[in-house]
Amino acid sequence: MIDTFMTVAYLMVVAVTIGSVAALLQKDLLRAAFISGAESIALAFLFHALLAPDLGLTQAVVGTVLMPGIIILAILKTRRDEESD
Amino acid sequence: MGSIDCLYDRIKRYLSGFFIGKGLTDALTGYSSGELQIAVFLMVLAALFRVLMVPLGIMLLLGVAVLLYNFAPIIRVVDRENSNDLNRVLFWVVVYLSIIVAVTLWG
Amino acid sequence: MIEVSLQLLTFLAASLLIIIGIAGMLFLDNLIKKLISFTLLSDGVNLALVSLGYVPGGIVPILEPGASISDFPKEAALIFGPGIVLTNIVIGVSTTAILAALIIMLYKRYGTLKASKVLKGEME
Amino acid sequence: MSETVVNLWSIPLLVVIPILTAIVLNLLYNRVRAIRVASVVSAAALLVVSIVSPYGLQWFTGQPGVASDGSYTYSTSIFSWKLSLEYYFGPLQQILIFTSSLLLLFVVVISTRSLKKDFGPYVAIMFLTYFSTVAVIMVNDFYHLWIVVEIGSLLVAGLVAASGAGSAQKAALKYTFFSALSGSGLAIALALILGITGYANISDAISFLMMTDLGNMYNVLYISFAFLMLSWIYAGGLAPIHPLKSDVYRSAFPHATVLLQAQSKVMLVAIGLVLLRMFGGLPFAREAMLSISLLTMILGVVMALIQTDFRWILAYLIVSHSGLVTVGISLGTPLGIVGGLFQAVNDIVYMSVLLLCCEMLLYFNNGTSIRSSGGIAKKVPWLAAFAILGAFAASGIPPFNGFQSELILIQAALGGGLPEVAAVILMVSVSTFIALFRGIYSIFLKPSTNPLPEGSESASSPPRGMPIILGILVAITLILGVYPQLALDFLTESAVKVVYVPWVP
Repeated sequence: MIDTFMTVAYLMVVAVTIGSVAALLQKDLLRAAFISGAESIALAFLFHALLAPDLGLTQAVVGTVLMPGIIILAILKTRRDEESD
Repeated sequence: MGSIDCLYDRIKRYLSGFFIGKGLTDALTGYSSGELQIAVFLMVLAALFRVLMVPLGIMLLLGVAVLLYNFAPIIRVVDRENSNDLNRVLFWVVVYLSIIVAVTLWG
Repeated sequence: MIEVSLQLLTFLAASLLIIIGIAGMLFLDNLIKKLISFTLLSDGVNLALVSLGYVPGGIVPILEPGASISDFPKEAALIFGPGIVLTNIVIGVSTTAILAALIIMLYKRYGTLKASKVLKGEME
Repeated sequence: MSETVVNLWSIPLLVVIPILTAIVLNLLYNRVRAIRVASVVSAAALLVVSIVSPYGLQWFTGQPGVASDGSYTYSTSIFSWKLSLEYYFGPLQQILIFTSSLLLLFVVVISTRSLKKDFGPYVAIMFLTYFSTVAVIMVNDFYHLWIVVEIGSLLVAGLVAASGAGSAQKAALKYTFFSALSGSGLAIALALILGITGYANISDAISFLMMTDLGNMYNVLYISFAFLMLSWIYAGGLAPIHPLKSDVYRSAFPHATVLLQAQSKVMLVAIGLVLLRMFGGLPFAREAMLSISLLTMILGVVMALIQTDFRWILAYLIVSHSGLVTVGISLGTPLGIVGGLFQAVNDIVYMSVLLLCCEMLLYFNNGTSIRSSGGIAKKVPWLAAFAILGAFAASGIPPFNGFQSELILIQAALGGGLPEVAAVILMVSVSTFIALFRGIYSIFLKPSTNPLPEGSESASSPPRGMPIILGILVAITLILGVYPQLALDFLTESAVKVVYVPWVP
């Protein structure tokens, strides 16, 4: 049981790293915001694995709802695609 | 003809090349005094190394004097490097931080 | 299979996040991308702080009824890091909000999100 | 066990009144008279509290004190002064808070007169900036230090962006991006110090460092020193950050810049003293601080020399004089620290005189550029007189206060065996004179070349009472110049404590 927990934790470490790179590589800013939100879920799980469940809850709420919400608001008020020139 | 006159002439000629026309008097005062200020400051900074070793201070002082004579109007460089471009500032901050960390860890 | 400790791994992930965040803030040209890089940077700092307080094989630092008080300081994870992280999350949200507001205002004024056009250094 | 822990009544007032006022002003959104009355009354109350308050401590949480052999104790004699989160109000705090309260009162009077609409939130941000100024000088724990520096930098961005120009918004965005970096660095430094020493309280951490041999952990201490130093540079606008900070100074309204420069100088003093108390014994720590200060002084004053706008000249001069403050602190001798603290007080006052004169130029002149103006001395003689007096004070000419503090700084540099530093200080004060009088001559004294059409600038009349405010500030510079002992009495004790008993707040 411990082993599955740790395996998931290792997977989450990989997910956080890949998610952060993937978010910055997107051309579509809205998708980048969503991916950064997904990366926050993995981060919240890592907090849980690192014996800080209260922070896991906070990060889950703030990182997946509030932060991407602010960023999406900014994208909707400006523009969605990245200018290329 | 002493070298001081030559340096001054060069600075003045170079600087007045930038300001032909209306702004000549105003800006030229500031630019030439800024240039002298930077030169003196670099020499003082070189002299400060006498705290570590006296010959090192003298050598650095002479070296700075020669360099200043060669690259006379350095005020343009200072002006350019002080621009408020975010990336340029970040670059200088990274340089600073690495110098501080390196010096304190090594010393 | 070589056993890699979770703490080391999360430290690695945190430093990767911090490096990716700083590199994104330095090299990406889009203001929104810079904003996302900032959130990644603050996530990385949070992860580093939380994993500082981790005790391998420890327990959650909550004293449950019936638990032994004498063993608690040895087993419980440290709470200094998480205490800071809670504040850092809040500060991160408020900074993000201010940055987003400024980006919206600058977009309305200049019509572009390119940092090389908006944040160009101006020479007098 | 009979010893009781007594909290000082005035510290909560100093912290809570600005926050409450800010909330109330936000709610009052656009009712001009109500905002005016509420803000002026509140600022006056803060001024009175800062004058009449006794000295003391305010604690938030308790923790066991650590004894010299590393064991914990709950004895009251230690418990009474070793508590984790605390604020301290002493002589140094009193004089700096008094100065900022005075400036807050003046700035509130001016801004409620000069702005026409939507200024409830704007004045609220001013009160919060004052709060960050007051709190950062009183804190004695790293946790509050970090929070206050973060809040302060966000407020700077808000205050600058409120002036509405495009360049101001750009400056605010750049500054906030950088605050993200340095705030993260400060959080890491805080975590490292907590990890090494186990204490958030600065006094506890210092006594732990003095009692314990860290061994290999010294490297970690150096890293945390570097990050704290980054936030010091950032909060005060020292050398590598000075382009961003001078951007901030020149694109805010000049009356807002009065508060901003007071805030950044107080932060320089507060974080600088913490650095000195905590890391002063490390090799190369003071040298690193000193080199950054020297670089800031020279770069600031050289950039000020080549500007052609009075606002830009002032912005770079503020940066350069921040370097004067930190030179004194980083010399590390009691005399040097006294000089640095005295310079901070003087600097806040005379730069306010110059900035308020700059604010008046926006009413009486067509902008603040050197080239497009002239002949103000004929139109508004009192303004020219105040500007010249302020410039005299800033460049260290005898009967004014700048002279006294620069004299102490030069003496301290000579006493510390560094005559080069004294030479640089002299160069800075002379160049300040040149830079200021380039501006003042062409704006005030030079005969007007292109006379403005009469009445074109009278769209908004200047706030009344401005000569009185400027008069009070100039009088302070004169009094401090003639009787420097008035301020030195407040500062000497703090400086001596920093050097000899650094663990005492």
